[in-house]
Amino acid sequence: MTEDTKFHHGDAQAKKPIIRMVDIQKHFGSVIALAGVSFDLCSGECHCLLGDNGAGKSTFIKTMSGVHKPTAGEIFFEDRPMHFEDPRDAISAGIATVHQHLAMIPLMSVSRNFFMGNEPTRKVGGISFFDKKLADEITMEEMRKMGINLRGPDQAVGTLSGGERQTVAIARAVHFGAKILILDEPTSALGVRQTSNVLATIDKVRSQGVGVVFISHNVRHALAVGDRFTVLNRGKTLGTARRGEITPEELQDLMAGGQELAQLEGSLGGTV
Amino acid sequence: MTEDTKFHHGDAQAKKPIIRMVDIQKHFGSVIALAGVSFDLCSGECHCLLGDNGAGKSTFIKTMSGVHKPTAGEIFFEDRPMHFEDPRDAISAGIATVHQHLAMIPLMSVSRNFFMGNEPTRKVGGISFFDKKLADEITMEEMRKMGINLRGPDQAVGTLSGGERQTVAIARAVHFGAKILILDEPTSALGVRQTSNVLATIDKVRSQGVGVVFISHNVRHALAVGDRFTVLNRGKTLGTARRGEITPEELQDLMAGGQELAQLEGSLGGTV
Amino acid sequence: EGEKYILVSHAPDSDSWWNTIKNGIALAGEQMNVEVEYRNPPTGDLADMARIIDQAAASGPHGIITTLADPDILEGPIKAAVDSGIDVIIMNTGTPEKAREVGALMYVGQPEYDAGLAAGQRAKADGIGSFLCVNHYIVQPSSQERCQGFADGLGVELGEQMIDAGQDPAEIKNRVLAYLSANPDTDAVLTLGPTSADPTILALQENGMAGDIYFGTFDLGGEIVKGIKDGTIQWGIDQQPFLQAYLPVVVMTNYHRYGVLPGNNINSGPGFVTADGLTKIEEFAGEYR
Amino acid sequence: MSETVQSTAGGDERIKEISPLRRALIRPELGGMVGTVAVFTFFLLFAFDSGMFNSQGIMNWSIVSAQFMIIAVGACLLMIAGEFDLSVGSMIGFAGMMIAIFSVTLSWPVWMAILVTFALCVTIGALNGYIVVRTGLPSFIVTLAFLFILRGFTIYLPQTIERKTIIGGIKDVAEGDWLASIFGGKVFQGLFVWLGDNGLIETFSRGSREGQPVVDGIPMLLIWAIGLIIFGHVLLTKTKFGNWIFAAGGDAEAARNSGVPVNRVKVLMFMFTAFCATVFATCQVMEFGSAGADRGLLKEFEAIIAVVIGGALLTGGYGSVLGAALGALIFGVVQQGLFFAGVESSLFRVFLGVILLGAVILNTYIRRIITGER
Amino acid sequence: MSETVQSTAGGDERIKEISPLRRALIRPELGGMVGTVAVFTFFLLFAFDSGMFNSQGIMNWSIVSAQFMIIAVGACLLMIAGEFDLSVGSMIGFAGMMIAIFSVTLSWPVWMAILVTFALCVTIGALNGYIVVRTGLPSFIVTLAFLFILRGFTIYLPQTIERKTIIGGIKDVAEGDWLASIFGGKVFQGLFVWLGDNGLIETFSRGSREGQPVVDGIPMLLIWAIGLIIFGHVLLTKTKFGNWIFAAGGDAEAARNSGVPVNRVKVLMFMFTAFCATVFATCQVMEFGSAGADRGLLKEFEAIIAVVIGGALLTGGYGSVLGAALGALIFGVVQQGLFFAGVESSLFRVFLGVILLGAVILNTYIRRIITGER
Ligand SMILES: Nc1ncnc2c1ncn2[C@@H]1O[C@H](COP(=O)(O)OP(=O)(O)OP(=O)(O)O)[C@@H](O)[C@H]1O
Ligand SMILES: Nc1ncnc2c1ncn2[C@@H]1O[C@H](COP(=O)(O)OP(=O)(O)OP(=O)(O)O)[C@@H](O)[C@H]1O
Ligand SMILES: [Mg+2]
Ligand SMILES: [Mg+2]
Repeated sequence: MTEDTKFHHGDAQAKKPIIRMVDIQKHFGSVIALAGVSFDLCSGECHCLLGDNGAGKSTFIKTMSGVHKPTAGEIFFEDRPMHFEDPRDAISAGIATVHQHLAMIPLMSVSRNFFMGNEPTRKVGGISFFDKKLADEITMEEMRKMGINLRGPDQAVGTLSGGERQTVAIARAVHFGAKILILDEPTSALGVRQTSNVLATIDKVRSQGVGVVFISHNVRHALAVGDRFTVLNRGKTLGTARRGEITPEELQDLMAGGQELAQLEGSLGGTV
Repeated sequence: MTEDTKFHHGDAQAKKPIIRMVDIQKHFGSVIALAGVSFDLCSGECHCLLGDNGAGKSTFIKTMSGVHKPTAGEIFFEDRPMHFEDPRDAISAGIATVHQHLAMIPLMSVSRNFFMGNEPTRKVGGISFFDKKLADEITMEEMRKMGINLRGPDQAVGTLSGGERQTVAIARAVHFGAKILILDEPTSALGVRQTSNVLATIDKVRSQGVGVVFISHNVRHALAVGDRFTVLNRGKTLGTARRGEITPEELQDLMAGGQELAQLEGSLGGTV
Repeated sequence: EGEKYILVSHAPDSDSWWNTIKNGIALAGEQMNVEVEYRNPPTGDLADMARIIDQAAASGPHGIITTLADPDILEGPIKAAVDSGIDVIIMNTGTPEKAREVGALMYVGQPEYDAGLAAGQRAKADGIGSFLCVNHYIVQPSSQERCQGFADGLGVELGEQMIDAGQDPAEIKNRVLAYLSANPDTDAVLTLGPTSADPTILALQENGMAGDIYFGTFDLGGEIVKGIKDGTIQWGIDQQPFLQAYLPVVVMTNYHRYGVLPGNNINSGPGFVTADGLTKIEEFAGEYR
Repeated sequence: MSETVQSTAGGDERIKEISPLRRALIRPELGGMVGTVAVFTFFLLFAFDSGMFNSQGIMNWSIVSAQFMIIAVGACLLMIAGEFDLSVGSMIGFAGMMIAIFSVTLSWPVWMAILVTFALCVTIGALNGYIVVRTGLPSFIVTLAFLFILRGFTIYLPQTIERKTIIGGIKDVAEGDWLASIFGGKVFQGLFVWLGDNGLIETFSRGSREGQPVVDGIPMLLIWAIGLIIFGHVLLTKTKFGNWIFAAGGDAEAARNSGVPVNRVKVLMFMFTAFCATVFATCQVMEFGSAGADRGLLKEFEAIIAVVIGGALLTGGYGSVLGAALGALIFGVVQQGLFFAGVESSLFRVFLGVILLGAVILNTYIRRIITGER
Repeated sequence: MSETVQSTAGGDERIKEISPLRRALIRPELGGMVGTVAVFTFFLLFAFDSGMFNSQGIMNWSIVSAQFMIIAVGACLLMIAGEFDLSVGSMIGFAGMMIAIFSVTLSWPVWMAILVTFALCVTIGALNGYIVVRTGLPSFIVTLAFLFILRGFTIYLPQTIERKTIIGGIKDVAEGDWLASIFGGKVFQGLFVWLGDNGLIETFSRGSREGQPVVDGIPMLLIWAIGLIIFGHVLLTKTKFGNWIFAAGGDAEAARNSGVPVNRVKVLMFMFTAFCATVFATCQVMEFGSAGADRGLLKEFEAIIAVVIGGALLTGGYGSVLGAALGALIFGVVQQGLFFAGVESSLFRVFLGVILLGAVILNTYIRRIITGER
């Protein structure tokens, strides 16, 4: 791929990044999913990760959230090298992730899902119990803040709509005071109203100082909230651009891996 | 909801519709998923079905493709009343569907998936056998036409990328000479390149005289290929508009069920 | 020297009574200096047992010692073994007549029905008119013959007096308790071996009928011997499994070495073991007794 | 295909009404509760005067039910965590045999035999779990393999060491052992003597124990059952870990991504199941004084059946310990009740099958209402 | 999380190389093939002169393997269709008992007894399947219920009718019956006499059959096994219906949406499994002349084990009939071979468990390579 002039490779940042990932590689058996990707994220910014299907976006953020261990490469979290053994480590370091395939359990109630892996406890006679009352209250409260009225905290997640579930997942991540919020295609299954809700939430969260990693196939969604844009292609980065330095058309071209798009562009007004 | 002037209710069509669905209702236990939806489709047109999450789009097309039996309402196929007992009936009537959650079986080979439910047979001594050679040839040929090079017809679908799977599903539907092709959010998980491929395919199929029902949450995708747009909201139709009679902003407003969108519109250039 | 004999039983792996048999052939093998093997169908499926006899025959031993749990099934394989030149002795279940029919050299054991009948007659003489037969292995035909024989000996219908007790000791115990409390006028209890006898002893201790109700059992075991000693059990029918395993090996070895063979079948049981003269039995119960 | 309710402020015109009574009733245990009531009604009508409901009769089916409960609690938590264990029955046989070999053959003190056996069996449970989580194989296959392996050793070891497959004499060596009495003893004996003396419960009218109360104490088995049920129930519904159990069984991948240590949860539940099986075996060995190679046959199925009757979902993520306990109660009462009622005993299996089918269909119906699943 | 290969014209730099040999080898049956070779090598080395490989010995393990094959074919197709059947063993007992009751107790002609039994058992299979597809319950539970129900009747019926649990005398009534000989007879007897006369196989040395060959024909059981394997293999790989079986087990919902009559496929496979069980039972009854309540115990597990050793996926959608047949062969050879090798028989289960675990881990590894699944 030719290097785009507007793209910078590992250029010095004004702010100090909270997480810096250097030359991450990940192999699955005979498949090389990531062939050396570098990436950083500052607090209060929304960094979009874009790219074709199978480019390695989900794999990359999974190494960031402790699901996969990278085959090679280093992760610096607040400038200290970090090794996440499992998602718990990443979560307790302050990295919250809303995975592409939702991390919600349909048969469990909303409040149990909300606190899954992070249950509030209350000591009774030296033994710590799950503080269900507190959990229920917080859940109802947080969901109300997000504009969702539950029938009750005991409602099973399986009875929520896709958009509502997405919202629960994001609300959960925000509630636990994440420093980094990773969203893997959060809008792909959502209606326009839900989508604009999610985008607004990203905006809100960012302004609270959280660093957001946002993955999308929709150029317009990315441009709406992104501060920087990193494009992956076939396991490698094509580079990083800043907001305003790149046009939607250029970005889209890069997302398609530089390959020709089918002839329909006219009616789409330039971007898909 | 107020009725938009550009919206027509069951207005007379120039062409004769191949399928006409009148006042379809569908209840699931205590949930009323469809509260009376009417819809028609002519050959050679692309009719978009739009609407919020949970509006009933998938449920509606499932009654069309024989997965669900409507609780009330009538279906006229080529002007004859039709009762689909199961998907087989709909398929043999010429209605091919690519469901939102893919109708592909990961562990099976591409060619077996391609012909699933529609296997070519060859008589040997009075007994009909699955004609694997023919199936393999056709599969390779059709996939090549769609621009996908398989390792071989025996490759398991599980090893294909999401975009490739989507393409197999569409190629299959087209191959079996469907009169109606239903696509339920075919682009939601796809990259820009794959998306434009799918849109181009819809265009091609339509020009071959097939009627296409296209469901999407993306206004721009809908506008790119749609001839007519029907918007569902909470189990009811808000009406139908023709291409050119409605602006993207108006359509998006309807898709959101007329409710306020979160404040981000500016940067999105009007449409999400 | 070094002749090879294979003993095939019909018992599932877990049936502990057969252990004495294993010890019996092992000892005989040692003493006679011959090679012995014990085989059984793991689940007690008689059809599997037929295959094992075939298999045993194919491995070309000098002799096969086997039970005749169901003549219908086992006749064929046994006859084939005999015809291919392998000597067969029938042990444990079966009858002398059947043994002759299949071409076996002899029969060593205790005809089950007769044993039951004898026990029934003895009980009748002791004034018993009704009983409970605790059958822990109901799918095995010989277990039924014992109960049936006992009923016939008493001269009563078997009917519902035989219960399918299962093999779990707690369940056996509680089923016995349940039966006795639903039918409090039962005169006697008959158990078919240690598996059902041990929990039954506990059941009777618990409901206070121990020593009060008439209690007979087939086959010996550690707890049974203790029960006989302390008067809970009136008698145990000893078929002396040790002999059933030991004697055939000895007989066959001598037959093969010197051509000598007893002229008659050997009835290793039934012998009634009562509280008199228990010391030796106590010492070796479950191992050689 | 999985969205339901469009929740906007206020009601939703697209939901038909559900009566509050119906909503109050629908809970995982409902099937078990209905079943329990039905079963007791049935036997009160048809076997009332068979002695099933006098103190002795009650003790009778209570003990059988308690046995089922002990293994059902383990199986229940494991099933909710998304796995199951077919080696429970073999584990029971194996544990009993180990205790017997250690204490009788090797003459270790009984408390030591018991503790070492617990350690050993829980380790085997952990191994089961480790293989399942590491290889990702279905637990059906892995534990089926252990069903055979453990049973094989249970027959082979005593056979080789002691030349017999029943090892007795444990009562004698266990005499006065502090740990043995926790598994094999009885409690509240004084109370029952008092009750008997005051004519509140029947006393023996004949035999060696004439005048003593027919029920002379509560066996430790019952105490263990109640203890394990309470422990399991609290663990599942009141603790953090309980949430993890549900999560691990509901969707292991999602739970893992949310920071739930799924593998640890599953392995621990395999260990707990093994623990319950060992408790069962120890109680049995201490009560009967012997260990046999045939102990515990088919118990794995009985545990699973009790749990499923009690409303748990075979595929994990849903169920309740109380339900499983009720399932075990139903199972025990039906089994003993048929004897009291004088039904031909070989028909017991037929009843069992029919009850299982009926219960599970009822439970499915209830669950669908609760979860809105379709 | 499920995309793999970015297929563009030409190669893909993101895929490491896989050698063509390795690619040619990886097929569902590979595990079974490797296992078969290993097992035969083992026994050729350690039990060669035990008679295992003389004509009688070969016939012995062939018959045992053929038995496993008959039920494994049914279980295999059913498992690929996404279900399994725990009632196979009870069905075997039940079918045999029904034939005995009809022909001996009720004195029907044997062919009629057999036909009615087939009809009855296949109907029960259909009922199993119907309940599974209608209620959506896991087949584990439904067929577990039938395991108990059928076994209960198998004990209860003869007990009530004939007052015993074994009914014999079928050989006498089956004498000369045309249908009976299709299940219980032998073929190619002439050939074996010729072989015996020419000293190519051993002959009996004494007794009434002196001079006759020790193996006097191929039992119909073997013919049935081979016939069913061919039928199953052709059905699965060469017909339309076979594609539906894979589809139904791979993803029932997706298959249904594509127009595959999933419910019909599943019910038919339950019926086929019942058919295979009945073939097994009929061959057994005709060969041995009696039916017993203990027939077929644990055969359901043995069938499932053979199928799983043969490389099928317990959760459906993947497997092969040839693999299952090899699994059955391995199972049969190991079982009989251990006897030939003189291994302590209680250790058989330990071996079985270990082989099962080993095979299934190997198969998983192979399958992952084939399907690119992770
Ligand atoms: N099988 C079912 N049982 C009960 N309710 C159902 C079922 N299928 C759909 N519903 C409900 O019907 C309503 C419409 O669902 P549907 O899937 O048709 O929405 P949709 O318009 O396709 O939404 P999306 O854009 O999120 O795909 C929802 O409330 C949903 O929960
Ligand atoms: N666990 C795994 N084992 C083997 N290969 C994997 C695994 N996970 C991902 N891959 C492969 O790695 C590559 C990158 O996948 P990834 O899911 O990261 O893509 P993506 O950029 O998220 O695509 P999409 O936009 O479709 O979500 C793909 O070829 C995929 O098949
Ligand atoms: Mg992704
Ligand atoms: Mg939908």
